[in-house]
Amino acid sequence: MLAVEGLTAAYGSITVLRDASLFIEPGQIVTLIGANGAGKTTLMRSIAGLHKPTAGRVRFNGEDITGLRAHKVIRKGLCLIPEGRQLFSNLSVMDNLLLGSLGNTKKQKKTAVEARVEELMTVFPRLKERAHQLAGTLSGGEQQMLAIARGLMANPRYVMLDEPSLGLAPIIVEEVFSLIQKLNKTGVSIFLVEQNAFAALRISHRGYVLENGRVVREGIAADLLNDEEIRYHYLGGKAV
Amino acid sequence: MDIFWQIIISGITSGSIYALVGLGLGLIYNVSKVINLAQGEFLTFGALLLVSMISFKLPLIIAIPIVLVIAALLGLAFERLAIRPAWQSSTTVLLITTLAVSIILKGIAMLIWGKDPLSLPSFSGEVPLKLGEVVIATQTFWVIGVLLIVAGLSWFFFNRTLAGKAILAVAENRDASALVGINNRLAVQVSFALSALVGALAGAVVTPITFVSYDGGTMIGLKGFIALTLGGMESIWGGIVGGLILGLIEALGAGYISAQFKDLLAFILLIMLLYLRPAGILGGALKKG
Amino acid sequence: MKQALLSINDVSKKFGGLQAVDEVSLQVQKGQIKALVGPNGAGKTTLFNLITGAHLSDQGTIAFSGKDITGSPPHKVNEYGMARTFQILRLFNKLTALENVKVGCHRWTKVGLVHGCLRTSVVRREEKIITEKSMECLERVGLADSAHKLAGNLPLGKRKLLEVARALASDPELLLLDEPAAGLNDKETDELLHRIWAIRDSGVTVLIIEHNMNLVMRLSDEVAVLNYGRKIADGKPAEIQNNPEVISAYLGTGVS
Amino acid sequence: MIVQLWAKFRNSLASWGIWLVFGLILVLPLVGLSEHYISLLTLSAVLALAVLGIDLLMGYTGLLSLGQAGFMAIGAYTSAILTVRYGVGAIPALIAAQAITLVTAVFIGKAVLRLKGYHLAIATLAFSVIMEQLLVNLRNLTGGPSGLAGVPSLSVGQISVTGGQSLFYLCMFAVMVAIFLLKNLTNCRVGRAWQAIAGDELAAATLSINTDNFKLLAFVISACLAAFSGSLYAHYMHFIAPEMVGMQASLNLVVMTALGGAGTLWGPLLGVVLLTFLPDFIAYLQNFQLIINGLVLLISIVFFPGGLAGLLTYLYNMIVERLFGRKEYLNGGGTKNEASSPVN
Repeated sequence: MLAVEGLTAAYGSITVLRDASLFIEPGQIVTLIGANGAGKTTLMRSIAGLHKPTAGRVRFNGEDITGLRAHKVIRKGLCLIPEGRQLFSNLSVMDNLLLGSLGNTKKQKKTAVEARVEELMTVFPRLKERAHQLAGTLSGGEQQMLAIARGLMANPRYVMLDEPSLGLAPIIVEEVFSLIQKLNKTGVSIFLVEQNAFAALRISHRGYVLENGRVVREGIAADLLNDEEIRYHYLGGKAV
Repeated sequence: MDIFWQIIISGITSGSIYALVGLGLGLIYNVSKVINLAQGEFLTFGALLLVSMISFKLPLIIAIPIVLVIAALLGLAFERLAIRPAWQSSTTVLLITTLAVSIILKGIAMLIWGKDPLSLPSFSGEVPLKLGEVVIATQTFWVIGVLLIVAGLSWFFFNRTLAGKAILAVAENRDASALVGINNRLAVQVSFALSALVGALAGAVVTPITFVSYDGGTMIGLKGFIALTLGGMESIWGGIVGGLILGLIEALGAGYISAQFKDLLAFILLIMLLYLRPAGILGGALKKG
Repeated sequence: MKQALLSINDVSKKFGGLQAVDEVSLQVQKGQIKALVGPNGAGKTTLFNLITGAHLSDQGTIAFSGKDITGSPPHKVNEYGMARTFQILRLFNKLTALENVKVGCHRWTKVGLVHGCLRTSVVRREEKIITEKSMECLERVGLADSAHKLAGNLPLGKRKLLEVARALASDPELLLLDEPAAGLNDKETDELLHRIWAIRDSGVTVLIIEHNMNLVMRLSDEVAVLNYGRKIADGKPAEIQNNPEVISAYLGTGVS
Repeated sequence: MIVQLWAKFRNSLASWGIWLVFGLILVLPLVGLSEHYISLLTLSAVLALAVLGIDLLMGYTGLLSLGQAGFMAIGAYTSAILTVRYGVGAIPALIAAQAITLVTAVFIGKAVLRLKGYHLAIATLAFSVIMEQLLVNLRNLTGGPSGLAGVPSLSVGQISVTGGQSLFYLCMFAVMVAIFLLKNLTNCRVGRAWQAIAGDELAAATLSINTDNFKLLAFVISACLAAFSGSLYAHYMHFIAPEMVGMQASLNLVVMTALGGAGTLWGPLLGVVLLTFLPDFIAYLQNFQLIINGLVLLISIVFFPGGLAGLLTYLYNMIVERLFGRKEYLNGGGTKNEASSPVN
């Protein structure tokens, strides 16, 4: 279980996350929605160890991982696939995947790493075709797939995805969402930040709404989905 | 024609030194975005340490590894004591931090080895090799050999080992590298240690050719910076390519135009290149790796 | 039909393989508040950058007050009468709030080197006017009491308003606001709404990028919607709200 | 009431303090300061002009130039060559030096100011090295590596400023005028434009500031100050050699500026004085001098990015806080170092 308790984070003197609490139970998909600048990315970065929170706790499987640096957080089995993919675009697809294996809990044998690459290549056949191309030459959709695959190389039990559908064509977005569901069925818990709120909530168990750095709503995804309030926030007025 | 080959050989020799300094600078720059103005001092220390080791009657085969180990430790200490405290600062502050370190290192060198220039006998005898009319000092082979070995090892490290690729990953995207489990701080430390080691190695092999004194590193460090800028700062290989080109141009300029103006030529070339192609020769075309 | 204040025709911009803005045409009429909305990555900020000269467009023309300004550098664009704010704030953090706004007065002030060095009466008079004008701009966004604080130390909400004040100081005819409400709470957002109305009422035309649809619907006279770099709708807020293409762009196509 | 009075006093202190210090320095020779220290103060004043130029670039406009001594060289050598070789008067020579610098700075500025950060630093440094090399190699004109000796004292018409106190007062006067002008300039539209460019170039441009022109203006003013400093330097030393105005000198000037605290006009002056006097005070530690210089620079730059000026401002604020039990900052709302931009 991943639990965030009263997390507060700031950049310089500017607080962007205030006393945020939420939890993700094993096997669930949980979506966090909210407007731009609400603090979603900061929340994820704080959990993943890229940003030091000023107050609050992050507990992962009972262990306090608050303020642990990112390269150690991934070794606990908690992986962030960041906004905008953040691939190593000057390295090959294969190298990106191999580097992903560094995040494993224990040092992997070469054969184990290769087996894992093979396994992921069957999930993402297009990456196999392009294994020796530079990551920067892939299309947007392929890059997103590679980012996810790179994260999965570490065999994480919990995966956080920050805006995985950003800038992708609708058909690819559907593919990404079905992939997330598949992944979840294999027992991986998912924490999702999405602009595409309704699509995200449709595949989620639970959801949270973040506003101005605070968690203002939480609940079963289906309830949020039918909530006039949420529609109101995203489309304005109640005319829809 | 003989003069031409003589010039080419001398150009490649000094170019190899610039290349080694440029490689070290480029490594640090790409991993930590710091331009290290103390890179030339690594070379000075390598040279002067070797002079001391030899004066203790240590054979080269033992002396050089000791020098390299000390240099690597020096690089680590540099990173820990000067760079890490200033980590969050602006480009200007970081640049001046390395400038301060270069002054301190010069001061230490002066204290230990004095102000007089020192030199060493050639590693394999003073009798030069003659190819027709072209005369080649044996130390030249050492210098070029070291560059070839270092370049080869670097190629292997960055293209064939996961550790090398991890360093390239840090150079490209620090957030992403941390997220896949790479310890960025360790990568920065490794880059400083390797860079100091390469610099010291360059110093060790060049000493028999030129005299080295406590403040001789500044100019060579600058030449390395020019080499890196010529080749392209964003590439690990920029320093090597730029260094060789710089050495050749200097030698050709000195041979065919005027020996007095060889430094001038290098710097004018730099300004012209920055004006025409700020990303350097390799810029964009061939990136990291 | 009267001539539009800002008229964009078939403008496109490609970054690498990504078509960020794709043949967008857009008109802003004098005196109106027009909103530009769309999901993240739809090309709204890129369009702003093309209008204000921060990027060069690959094709198309941009006209302001009937004058072709395609390809003008940013400082010219401001001189013509357009001022903007930024989504990721670009304040001068080491200057005070007042000094930030004073920089905004650059467009209509004249003092040069000689007068500046000697601090002649010309300078003193101009500085007095600048200070008054800047304080007035700070008051217009409600920041008068933060005038002497460093911009970098203000909380996010105030920093956003400070950028608006700084843009206003250049006396623009057209004000471009890039997500001014992002990160503001409901009360601040409501306040912002009234301030933007007041700015419009003072004769400034406003083009605004905003995610907060609630704000957009109340605020604007017209709304244009971008998706994947293309304009998919343009019209009155009520029409936009009921446009099926817009709804699907926003809520996402159903995936079950 | 007391607080208000204090605030008033403090504000006037901030604007008048620098003149107060100048006043104190000006009376020093009258109360019997030794020739030696007067001479060091004169040297500080000469170098201060060049350092003020760097401060304008580095502290106000955010441009890192490592080539300032190259312009000092133009000033020093134009003055020296014209007075020594052609018997031109010191003042016409100085004016000629300024003219040559103006033209050179415009050309160099147009070429290098397109560059940013490290590229600008190396390009300006290259300019400095090129100048040094030219001075070494154009022997017929410059006297080569051994330099030019016999530069006459500065003279205005029949009045000759032979050195000692008169030269001291002249140089101090020059610095005070420079400070006065720069203070005015940085406090009006022009100075704000520079600071805006340092803060955020794109934002500055979207506010009608023609960034290319303003950067060039700062560069040219800075170069002219350096050349002026160079001219005085040649007259002060009666001698000029390439390494006095070479690459190392360029670096030293930047070190002085950074150590003192770029972005305040008075900070860099502290840097100049400290680094001019330090070698004298610790002469018995001669062998350690480089190490001490380096350590002082390292510690001040790493721990006080505002340099000595930042440190003193911090101490001043702390004392005020202790004495009056309340927070009071010159700029309001916290120290400058806290400013950082939010990312989300």
